[in-house]
Amino acid sequence: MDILLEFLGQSGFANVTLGNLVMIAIGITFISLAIVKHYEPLLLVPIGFGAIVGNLAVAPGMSLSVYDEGSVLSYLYYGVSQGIYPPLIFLGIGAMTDFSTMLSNPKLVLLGAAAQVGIFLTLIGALYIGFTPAEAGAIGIIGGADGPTAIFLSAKLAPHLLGAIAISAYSYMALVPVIQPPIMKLLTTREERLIRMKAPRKVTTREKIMFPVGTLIICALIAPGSLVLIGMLMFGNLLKESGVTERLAQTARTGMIDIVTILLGFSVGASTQAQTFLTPQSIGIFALGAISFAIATAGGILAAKAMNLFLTEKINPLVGAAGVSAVPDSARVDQHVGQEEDPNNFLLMHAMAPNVAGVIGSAIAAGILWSVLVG
Amino acid sequence: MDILLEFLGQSGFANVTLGNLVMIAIGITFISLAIVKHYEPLLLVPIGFGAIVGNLAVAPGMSLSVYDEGSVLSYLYYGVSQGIYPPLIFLGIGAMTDFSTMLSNPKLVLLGAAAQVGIFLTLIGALYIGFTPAEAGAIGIIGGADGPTAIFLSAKLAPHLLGAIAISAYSYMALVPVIQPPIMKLLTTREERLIRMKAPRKVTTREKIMFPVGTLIICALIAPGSLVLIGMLMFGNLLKESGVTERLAQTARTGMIDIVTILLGFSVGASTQAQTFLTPQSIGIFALGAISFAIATAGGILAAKAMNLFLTEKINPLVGAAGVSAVPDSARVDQHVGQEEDPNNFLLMHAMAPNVAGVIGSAIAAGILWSVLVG
Amino acid sequence: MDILLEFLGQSGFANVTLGNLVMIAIGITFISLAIVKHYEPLLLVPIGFGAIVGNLAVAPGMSLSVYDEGSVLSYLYYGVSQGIYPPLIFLGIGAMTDFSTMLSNPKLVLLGAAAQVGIFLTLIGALYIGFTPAEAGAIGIIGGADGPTAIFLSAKLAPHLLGAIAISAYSYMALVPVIQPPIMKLLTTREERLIRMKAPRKVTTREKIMFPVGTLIICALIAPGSLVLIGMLMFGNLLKESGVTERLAQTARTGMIDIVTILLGFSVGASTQAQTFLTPQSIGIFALGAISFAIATAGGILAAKAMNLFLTEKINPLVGAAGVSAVPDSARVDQHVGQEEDPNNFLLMHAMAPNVAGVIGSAIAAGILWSVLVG
Amino acid sequence: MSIDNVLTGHGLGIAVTGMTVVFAGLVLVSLYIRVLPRVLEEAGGLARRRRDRQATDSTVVPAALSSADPALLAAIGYVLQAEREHALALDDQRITLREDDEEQRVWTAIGKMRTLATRM
Amino acid sequence: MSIDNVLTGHGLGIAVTGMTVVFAGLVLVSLYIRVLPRVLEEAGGLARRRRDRQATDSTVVPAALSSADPALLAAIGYVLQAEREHALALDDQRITLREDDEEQRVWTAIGKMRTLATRM
Amino acid sequence: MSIDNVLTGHGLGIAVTGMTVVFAGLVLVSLYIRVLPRVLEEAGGLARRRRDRQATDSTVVPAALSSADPALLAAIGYVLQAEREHALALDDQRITLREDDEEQRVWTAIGKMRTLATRM
Ligand code: NA
Ligand code: NA
Ligand code: NA
Repeated sequence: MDILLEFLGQSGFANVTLGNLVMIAIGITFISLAIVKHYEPLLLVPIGFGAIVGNLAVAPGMSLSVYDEGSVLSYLYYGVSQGIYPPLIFLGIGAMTDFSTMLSNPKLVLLGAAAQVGIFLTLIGALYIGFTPAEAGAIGIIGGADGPTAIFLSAKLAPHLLGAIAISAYSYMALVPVIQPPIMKLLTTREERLIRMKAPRKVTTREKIMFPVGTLIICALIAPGSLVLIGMLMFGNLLKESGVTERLAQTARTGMIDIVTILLGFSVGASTQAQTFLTPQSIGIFALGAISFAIATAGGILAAKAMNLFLTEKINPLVGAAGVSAVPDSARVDQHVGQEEDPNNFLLMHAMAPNVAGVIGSAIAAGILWSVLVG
Repeated sequence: MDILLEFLGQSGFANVTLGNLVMIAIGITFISLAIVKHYEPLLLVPIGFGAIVGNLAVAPGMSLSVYDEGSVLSYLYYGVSQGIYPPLIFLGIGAMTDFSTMLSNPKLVLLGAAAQVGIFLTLIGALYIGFTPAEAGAIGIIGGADGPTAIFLSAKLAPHLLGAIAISAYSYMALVPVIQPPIMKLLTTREERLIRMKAPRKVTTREKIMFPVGTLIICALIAPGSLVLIGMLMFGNLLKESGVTERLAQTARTGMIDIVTILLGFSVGASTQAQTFLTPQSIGIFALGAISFAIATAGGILAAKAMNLFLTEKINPLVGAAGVSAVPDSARVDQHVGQEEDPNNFLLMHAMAPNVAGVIGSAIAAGILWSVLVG
Repeated sequence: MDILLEFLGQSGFANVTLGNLVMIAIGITFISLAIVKHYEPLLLVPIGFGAIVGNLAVAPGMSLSVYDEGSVLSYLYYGVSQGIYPPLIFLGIGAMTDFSTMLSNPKLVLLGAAAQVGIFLTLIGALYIGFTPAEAGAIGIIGGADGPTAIFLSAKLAPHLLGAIAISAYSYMALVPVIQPPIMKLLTTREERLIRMKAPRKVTTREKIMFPVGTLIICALIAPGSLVLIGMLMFGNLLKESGVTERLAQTARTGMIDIVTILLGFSVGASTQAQTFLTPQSIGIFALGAISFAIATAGGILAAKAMNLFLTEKINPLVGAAGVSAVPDSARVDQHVGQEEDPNNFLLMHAMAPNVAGVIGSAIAAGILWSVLVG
Repeated sequence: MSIDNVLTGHGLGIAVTGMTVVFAGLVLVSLYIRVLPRVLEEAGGLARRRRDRQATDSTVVPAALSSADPALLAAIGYVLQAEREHALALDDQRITLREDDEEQRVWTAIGKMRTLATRM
Repeated sequence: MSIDNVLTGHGLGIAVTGMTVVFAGLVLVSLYIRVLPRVLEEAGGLARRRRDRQATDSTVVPAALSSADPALLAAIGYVLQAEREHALALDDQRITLREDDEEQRVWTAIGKMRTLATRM
Repeated sequence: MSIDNVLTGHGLGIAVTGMTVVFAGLVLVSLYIRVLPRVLEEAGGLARRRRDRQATDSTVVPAALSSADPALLAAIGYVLQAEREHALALDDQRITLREDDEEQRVWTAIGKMRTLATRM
């Protein structure tokens, strides 16, 4: 009888807090949004389920949670805390990304740079609120709209905020179809939204092969901290484009990225224990994250409008919003908003250029923040 | 010449013991059973070959075996000794299991609980023989008829017995078609074996989606130690049923579980070095394991007969035997024995309900034993 | 402004040396050879790209390179430095290799032994030049013409030379079609090259199943150090031939070997930082490597000629050259050279026998060197 | 070998606790899955309309057939199985773009996006 | 909450540095990919002859179609997509033997080598 | 550079030992695979009856064809190859249920079990 009572004292009924129940509810919400609304299901389902598991991992004296040494979850979380999973995700993304539209639209690359202003203004905002510089840098990267990059930088600069930053980044990425359209309509005129862009030119195989090598060298020289992320992204892309390593590219973009996605999503979710997650800091992070996405969107649009002052072939400023990354949702939102004005205007292929450039831009920004702010 | 002599001193001819040869013969037997009899080949082939390798890893002064620090086998074994592989196997199993039959037969779930009596009676038997409580718990779990669960719990409670427990569990799981039928016939009448059960009702997608989430919460609250195993099982199942994460489920149930199965089977096999495996303890473990399976089978059948006292729609007590787990062999045995009496009686789909419930039951039992017996 | 200047001080422009640029150029050359010439693309592309990444990982104060503790690359390199990747590659190779031709030509196995003379003569040469015995052993293994074996042994005997040895081994394996033909023509007469060999007999499934088990036992008894490599090779082959574990074999030869190949190639490449790679030692290693390949080729051919003195059914000595391994390039070269004399002479299937025997021979040689030279 | 070992090791207490908790857990699971369809039924008004297209029935053999000719059963089972595997094979190719409207056809037209669609 | 935090944390300096470097990086990438086709054009004489067979164009929809009927676009896109996936599926099976000549047919004839072809 | 290094490092001893052991190992392997078919032949009475259905021959080109027309050889090789790959693709789908009897058809009829069949 003693054993039963003692056992019950360890059970979840005795140890789960209200905060844990809140987090479990949030996990269920994530899963529901993924299933019902189809928001980023490949991430929200693992993160949501991980959050449920993590908030049930509260038995005293048992090694269960990601923070308990020797627990299974702690081993799975190791790839997050050491920043190993994000580059492997980037490998797979590189192996599935066709950079053709960007290669045929070099000037649209600049829109992917402009949108990174969200990162740095958010950093200033986070400093203002009282976060330390390292924390502020990690929070700013939410504006990069790139989950793996956010996790990678948080692991380096502010591991204690990693859960909140990752959840914030993925939440807003899932909400891109909700967040971006009003800002896009606010900052553009109907005439601008009606602009049609010239179809991109053909891109040769040789260009596609030389692109990853050159881009890696440029980015790594200018921002060494971006080496691992961009290195893996470009490595994956070279495997895809080389024409002689298709079987490696195929594995990188299927089995390998799937395995890493499962482990990353689940263990990031499991790290959101109420005890460390439900803090005032997290609320600040979520607020700053929303601002960050808005600024980034505006930055991309305004940059497009600014470029139009000098260009004869005008850019539809809607594609600027795709510079935030959040590939490919953000580009699809551009297309959608554009078609509200003109159903025959196909912006998607144009929007993909700033979209993928934004991934590179965020990785460079992460590299800078890492080298400037690290210990 | 000195070098040659010295080298020969290190060679296998000088160091392989009779015990090693016995273990190698056992490994070959496992492989033969898998190939000729088709007994659990996905496990017996890796375990058998691993046993051959492990018992050849005996050169003094070289770091070869799973027990030698820094050896390749020790790295592969790490996933066993830290209990990492079993939850990943459960992830894949969840992603390949259809819980429909269980969802449409809630009362059959209880049979999966009753069969766990094998675990706890075996624990008492093991204590009686002289094993420590922790060892006894790990040995009892053999009656759960679930390889990953047995490995997970042994790694926590009695790592020094892990090899014997795992081999015992997998051996008897492979022998389910031999062990169960006599017990089933002994404990049931011909009339009982002739009972036909009503076809299960339809199960909706929504039920299938809500099942893994609810089940996880219930099990983890009541037995926190089962969190990781049931968490992964239900996570895999949610990936399968959500309808929006099929590519992750597909990888979890193919490439990912295959890789983990290869590594787990091989390294468990390699851990069975004669020097640590051929002990009187191992003989005790095998004897207790056989008893455990028999009791579990009887427990399931008797529980079904007991339930029939209160039910108007009778349960065919044969399906109770499937409560031991050993999915799906045990359910197939039920079908087979039932058809010996009535070739048109299809028990299989009914037997799957206690069968998968038994997996959950064993994981709960493992969670309880872990929390009661650890440290 | 200070921050910008400080940042620039960390950037690649300030830290990349001429040596790094040379290595980057070598990396690009590897990739080009793979794409244009189709030389071993599955390895040269990852190694080449890894070399570019590794030589850009030079920012002071940041943990980037494979040699920096805690860096992502260091985690990926762990599988190289601990010798974990090579056995996993061998698992996949075993699962894709059909040993039928060898099983039907037992005497050709000896040619795979003879070619290993390249390993041991190179060891003597390396000692002569001034390398330590352990280093000399690791360098000698280049003559085994087997990348994973070379990496495995170097990790054990001379980790500081691993990059140079691996690059040398893979370079010469890629250059087999250039290196071998002149030696083959020099050492054989036109009459010898015209010899036609009898078609091999049929091989039964049972032979194929018993082959991996027996071979493992023989090799591990005689050279315990070869246990892990040959164990995994034969394990993969048993998974393939057993007929009951096809899904495991399929994963081992696709997703699993692809993932390991990506990680191994990339991280071996990334270990070739100019700072540790561009040394006089490396030049010595490359020179010895070339000699090693030449001796191995000659050894195989001369052994075939020697055997012909005793045989009534003559062996075409060209197939002796395949004993170096470099599967399957080396066997294809034999076929090609043979067809220059007689377009209807199909040596390929005969050459595969010494070719795969050479893999086993090199692994045995590695096992011997490990046990004789370690510690 | 002694009954003392069992008593010292709290064998009976553990066994009773264990079986109690295992039964408690599976009884709760059993109740949960028994209650689930009714709860979904009642709470389902809103959700049902939204998701009617998706809610496909499971492939459980319907009651009326349960005592039918085994050959017929086998045939039906085979077809269900085959269709399911076919569906699975297709699923494998499926991506996570929303599949719900006009919009989709346009994405397809572009023929560029597919590979990016599953991006994180 | 204070502007002092921003100043102490070098917030402005980091932001300016950051945006400068990000722009510098992407401007360089932009220039690189703008220059790339011309460089390849000029340097390509030799390489082009060698690799004419390989250089296939990307599947970007040609300019003339960009304002055409969307249904047509969709149809073309669909076909391109389907062909590409088909090619991918085949690629999956492809191995790394050199595919360039007579020789190849012979290897195939042997029917033994395929599995070894992707060996390290 | 000196021969002393070789002597001090036991270079010759290692080389001789090495070649001896490598040859010993591969001679044993060679003997093993030479003896194997005869042993199986003799010991195979019992096993052969049991496994007759399974023992398929390998796809080695039979002796009579070895000097035949190369085009014929190529054609045969191609067919063998294609069949083998087809078989492989099927294998991929195969599961580990015993495939030996009536029983099997029933399992298939249920259409539920397949995914569980490869469970541990
Ligand atoms: Na971005
Ligand atoms: Na069980
Ligand atoms: Na070799």
